[in-house]
Amino acid sequence: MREKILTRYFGLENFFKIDEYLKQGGYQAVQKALQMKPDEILEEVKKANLRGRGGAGFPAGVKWGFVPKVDKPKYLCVNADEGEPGTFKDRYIISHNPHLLLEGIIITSYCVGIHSAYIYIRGEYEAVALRLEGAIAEAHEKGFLGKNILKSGFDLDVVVHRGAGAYICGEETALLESLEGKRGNPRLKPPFPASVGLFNCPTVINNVETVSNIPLVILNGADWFVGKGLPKDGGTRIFGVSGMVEKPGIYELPLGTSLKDIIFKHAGGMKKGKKLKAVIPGGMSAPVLKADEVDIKMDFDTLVEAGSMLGSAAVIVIDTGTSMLDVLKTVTKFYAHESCGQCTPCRIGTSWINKIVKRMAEGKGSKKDIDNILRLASNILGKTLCPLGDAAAMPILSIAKKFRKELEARL
Amino acid sequence: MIKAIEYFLEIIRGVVITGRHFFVNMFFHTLKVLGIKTKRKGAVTIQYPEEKKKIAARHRSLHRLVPGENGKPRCVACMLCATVCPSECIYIEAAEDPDLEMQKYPAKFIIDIGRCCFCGFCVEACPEDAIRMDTAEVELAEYNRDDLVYDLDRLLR
Amino acid sequence: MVKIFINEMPVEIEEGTTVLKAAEKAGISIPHLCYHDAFPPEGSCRMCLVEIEGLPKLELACSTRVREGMKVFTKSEKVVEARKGVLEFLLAEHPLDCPICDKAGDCKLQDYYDEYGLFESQFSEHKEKRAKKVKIGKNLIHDQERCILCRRCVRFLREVIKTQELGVFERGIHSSVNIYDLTPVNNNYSGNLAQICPVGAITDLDFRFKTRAWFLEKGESICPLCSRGCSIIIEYHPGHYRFGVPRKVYRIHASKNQEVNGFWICDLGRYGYSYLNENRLDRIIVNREEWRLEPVWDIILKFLAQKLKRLEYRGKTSRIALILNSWLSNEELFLLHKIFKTDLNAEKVFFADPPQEEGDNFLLTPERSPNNRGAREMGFDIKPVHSKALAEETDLIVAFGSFLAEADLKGALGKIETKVLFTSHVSGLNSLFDIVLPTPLIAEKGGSLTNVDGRVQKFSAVLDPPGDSLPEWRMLAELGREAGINVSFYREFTSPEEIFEGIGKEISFFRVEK
Amino acid sequence: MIEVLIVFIKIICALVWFLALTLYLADWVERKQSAVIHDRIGANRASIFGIRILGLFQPIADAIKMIFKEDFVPPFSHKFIHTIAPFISYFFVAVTIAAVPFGDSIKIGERTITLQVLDFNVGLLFILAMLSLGIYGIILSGWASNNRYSLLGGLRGAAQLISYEVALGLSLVGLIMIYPSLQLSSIVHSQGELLFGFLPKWGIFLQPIGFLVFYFAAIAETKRVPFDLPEGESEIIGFWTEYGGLKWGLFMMTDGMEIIVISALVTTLFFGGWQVPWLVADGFHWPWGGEWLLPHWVVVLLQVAAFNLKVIFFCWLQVLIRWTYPRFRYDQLMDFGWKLLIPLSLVNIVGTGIVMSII
Repeated sequence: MREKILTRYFGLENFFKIDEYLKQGGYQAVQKALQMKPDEILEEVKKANLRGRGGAGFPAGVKWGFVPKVDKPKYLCVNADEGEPGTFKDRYIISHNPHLLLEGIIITSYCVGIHSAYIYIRGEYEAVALRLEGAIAEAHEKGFLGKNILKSGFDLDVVVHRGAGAYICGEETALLESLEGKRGNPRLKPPFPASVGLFNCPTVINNVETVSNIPLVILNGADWFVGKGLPKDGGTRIFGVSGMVEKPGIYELPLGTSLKDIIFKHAGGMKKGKKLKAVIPGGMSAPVLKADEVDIKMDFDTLVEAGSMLGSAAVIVIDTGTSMLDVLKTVTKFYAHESCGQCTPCRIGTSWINKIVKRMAEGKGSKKDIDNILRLASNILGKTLCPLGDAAAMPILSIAKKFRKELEARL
Repeated sequence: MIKAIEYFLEIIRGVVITGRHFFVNMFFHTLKVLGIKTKRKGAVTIQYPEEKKKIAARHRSLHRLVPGENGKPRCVACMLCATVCPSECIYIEAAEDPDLEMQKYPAKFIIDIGRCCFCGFCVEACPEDAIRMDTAEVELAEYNRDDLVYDLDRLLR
Repeated sequence: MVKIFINEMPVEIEEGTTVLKAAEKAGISIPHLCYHDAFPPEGSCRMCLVEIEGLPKLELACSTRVREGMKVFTKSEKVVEARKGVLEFLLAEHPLDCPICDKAGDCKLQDYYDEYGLFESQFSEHKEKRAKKVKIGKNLIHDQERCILCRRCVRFLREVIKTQELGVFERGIHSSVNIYDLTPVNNNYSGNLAQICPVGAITDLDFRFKTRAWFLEKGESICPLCSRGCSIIIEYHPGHYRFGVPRKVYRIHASKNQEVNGFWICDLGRYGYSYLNENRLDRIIVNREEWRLEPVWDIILKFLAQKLKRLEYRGKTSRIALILNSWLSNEELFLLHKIFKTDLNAEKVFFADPPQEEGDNFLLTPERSPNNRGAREMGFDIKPVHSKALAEETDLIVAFGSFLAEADLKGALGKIETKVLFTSHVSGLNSLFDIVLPTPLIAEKGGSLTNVDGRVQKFSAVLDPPGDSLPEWRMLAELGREAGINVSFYREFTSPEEIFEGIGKEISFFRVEK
Repeated sequence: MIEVLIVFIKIICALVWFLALTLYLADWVERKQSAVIHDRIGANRASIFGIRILGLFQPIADAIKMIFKEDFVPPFSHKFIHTIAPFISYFFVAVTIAAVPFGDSIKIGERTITLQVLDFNVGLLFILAMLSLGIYGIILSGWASNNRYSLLGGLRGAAQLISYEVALGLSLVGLIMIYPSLQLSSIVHSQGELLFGFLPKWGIFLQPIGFLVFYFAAIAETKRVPFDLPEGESEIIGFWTEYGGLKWGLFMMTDGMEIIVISALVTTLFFGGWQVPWLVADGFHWPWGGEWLLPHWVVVLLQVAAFNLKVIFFCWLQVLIRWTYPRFRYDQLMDFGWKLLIPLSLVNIVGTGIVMSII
């Protein structure tokens, strides 16, 4: 059962243009939503069990419900800072179907009572950003954005903000800091952004994919949406498969699809002559799975039980020809480079581990070094200000634990 | 009574022992005066200014400041020696080192040998191995107390 | 009030307090580097992690607020392990040159290592190389290698002074604190940066390498350099007799005083301590040889009392002139008022204070003397020295302090028969007066001062006064007794506290509510 | 006139002998002997133009040093007594030598000169009296210093000397009973006789207990280790604490002279004085028959040499004892004197009396 709901029209030419989109029945969800009361929309979203697609999997409806009813401007930030290595779903959504995102933004804003929304897009996505800006301009023209949307009396402005290329700005509070024009450092939580966020105002932060799912929920109803996925976990998921498979790319599949199926059925199996060695199931920050662990359902809870996580659902496939030490080296180098330097364990821990791994790759390592890496990574895990520390520690820990023999062989 | 006899016996023994020392030593002294060479000497004394005993490697003698590669003292003026010194005989004044890599150097380093008790704590405390007590200099008498206050130039060697 | 349990010890604490403060109140110290009472928590050092029952992760004590029934463990195995881990990270990139670091001795990192660390180093890589001597301000040197990026300095400039000269540059392991585009920290509060730095990263050029922290003795006093009356900590070395090194004040730190100066003092007060060290007068000088006075306090006091008595007997007390200043404490001003105004009815009372300068809107006030308000409340009319009025019909002049202009006095003093000066410093004035008596400074005696807001603050002696110096209050009480005009009144004044009680009985402003 | 001259010459000779012996026995020998006992070398640095000869110049150097040291009189002391005390000590020891016979008599031309400054008929009493008077020097020096430690030392000295004075006197009673004379020359002459035809009739053979008591008491009289309670360097520092320079030197010389006086007394009273066994005025008369005749001057020379050798031996013995034993405790000292020496000497007197009455 492979039904595309989000990526249904991705193949169509010029689908990103508003005319083509309207032809396929676009912006109907907005029209429907604007006739509903915000509370009804919130109920519907809550019922749909739409969980955040950014990585943490926090239910979107619950998040919106946290926004206090205060006399302060509220903001929506759409997190399009897709920095996780292996993840590229948001780029596809924005470049193929920007209006779906805009639709979602309008509905969300209407639901929470927001009049300005920001899309924080990754600096490297230049073409994507341009396309998004074009789409916004088109929407303005057609009256879906700006003052008095569809004569409902609801105002909304959407601004595209381009990041400067820091991984940390994908973290919600760092994203806010960056949006405010400051250095992209994460903030101390609590207070959570839902109460004190952008410019000290209540702020909703959602992933592109999450927001893009909203119109589908509104248009088709929560029950239909839940039916597309698991009871606790509504809707489909876009899996971005990369690595040594025949057909890398994005695959929209219901949650709970087996990882084995994703690799061997949908992505066309391993490349010729290559053998599966390991899979990173949810972006680089997810703990690695060994080849004998791939027969697993891909949903939030099952993966957590298996000691990994779904994250951004970016499946990275590693073959036997790739040395895990090189994988480790890439991982540590990435995190050491991207650590913002604010809190101690992440700033020094990642760079320290990177130094050790680099030395090991030069053949100057010892068995003690692997113990050291394990110890240091567990010292980072859970002790940092923002999840970047955990994101760095988890893959390192899993690689060092599961492939210890291989690492030792390379010493 | 027996105790009293023992007491007297001991008294006599004492005289016998000292007397034996006297006669034996006297015999060798006499041989020496007569010019007859023997291996054994009549005394264990060293005739100090002429003959000097070899100072052991671990002996704590006069301090010195070890020079570094550039000839300046290795000392970094951390004042740990002055801190640990039980007789408070070390006085250091630090100054900023013009070298950007270095922190400070001793502008003044004074040891008042007159106060020093040669405990060697300064040597143990030094993190840079910059002060040592291995000069084998033990003749430190002066006619004036102020001459016993040694400064950097005197200590650097 | 909520009840929480810290290490299973019940603590009653106000709602909204952080766990760190609650623990502090209960006498349990939780290590912290980036947290400072003056700023909101930042949570970047990760040293204050504590275990809270029911929470899966360790929480930050500096930002977590107390909840009813919360159970906090500050020394559990998990917590200690976490702290060890954080310390290990900090020390991995921190140069281990404590012996030459100026902060050694009052460095928090050193203390915490002593408490939690003491492990063997596993760090076999090279430490990052960074600039060791960055001059970030007129008095500040920043050692980027020692910096642990607690960002207290950045936050101080951002949140307290609001000049924002410092920022964090680069990211990750290469992060470093630095100044923006060659604009150094040159505000009047830059010295505080060196004080709040928990490690030896920001050091004070004024103190740098002069001595070691553990050689210094310290005591709390009040800054006399403006009328704000900030609480300060004076750190001094008692002197090295054998090497001819005298007692010397090495630095001044701000002391915490929420009502007056918070946690800060200005650079004027911080670096202007040389008056304590230099040019001190330490003996009594008698310039009139024909009087045959031995330079001993008792004899001089008897001589002065005799003079006063004689003038009173002849009814010539109006021929007494008095030059005071606002560096005198409330007690001394009170005694002076009593003796010369009430008892002797002297009319020529002048004030010689250091000239007013510009203040800033934070702590520094335009008046550069500590007790101007006190003098006014005491009933003195603050007039500057009028040399013409001074010179006419004056038999005895008693002057205090070294803020008198030498040139103005030269002509005026010629005709006066007896001239007495109380001063703490050697200056050109000393030859103009017949008797010069050494006095201690604020840091060297006890008493109280009234600051610009009318707040009366007591202080006690930190340093020993040099040589023959005798506190003015003691000398004045003695003089009051010796002069014999109102003996029983002066008899009970044997300490500043007793005098202060005496003031309270007479002037309502100084009355202490009981 | 010539008599006076002769006495004068005798005095000079005696004093020179005394001084030389004091310097070299009490100073050089003591230093050297203690060194040899200790496996050391002893003072050998004093030199004249680089010539050292076993440190024989050391006593001279010591003397020069003491002469040139500051003559310090402490304030608050009694200046006159403080100054006079060492002289009293010195004087009373020095005069004792007048009664000691150095030899028999020498015939020069017509004149017979006794080798003794003055041949007292109460010589023994004179010596004992003079030795007792020496206490004054000690007490006065201790008192005049106005120092508690000095006074303690002086009082201890007085107590000790008075205690041992008794034993000293009593131990000689037996001897006086045997040689019924107080004249030292007569006692020495008596010791020239033979006992059983071959044994010289020396005091040691007739009065062994008397000798022991006398010798111990005499050592105690010299205030030297192990009887140096008045000085007691480790506890009270002694009666001469406040003395320096030549005055202290006088005390030291008194000390040295006392050794010699005691040795001379022991020699004279118990070891035949100048007597050489079997040597009579014209030569040796061996007990197994036969004789070896010698000229008069050789005999005199032998006798004087014998006396000196005996004195030197006893000096040596005293120095050996001094460098062998530790000091007595004060109560032990008193016990030794009062509870051992005095009863022993009394027993000796009674025993001597009984034996004499039987024979």
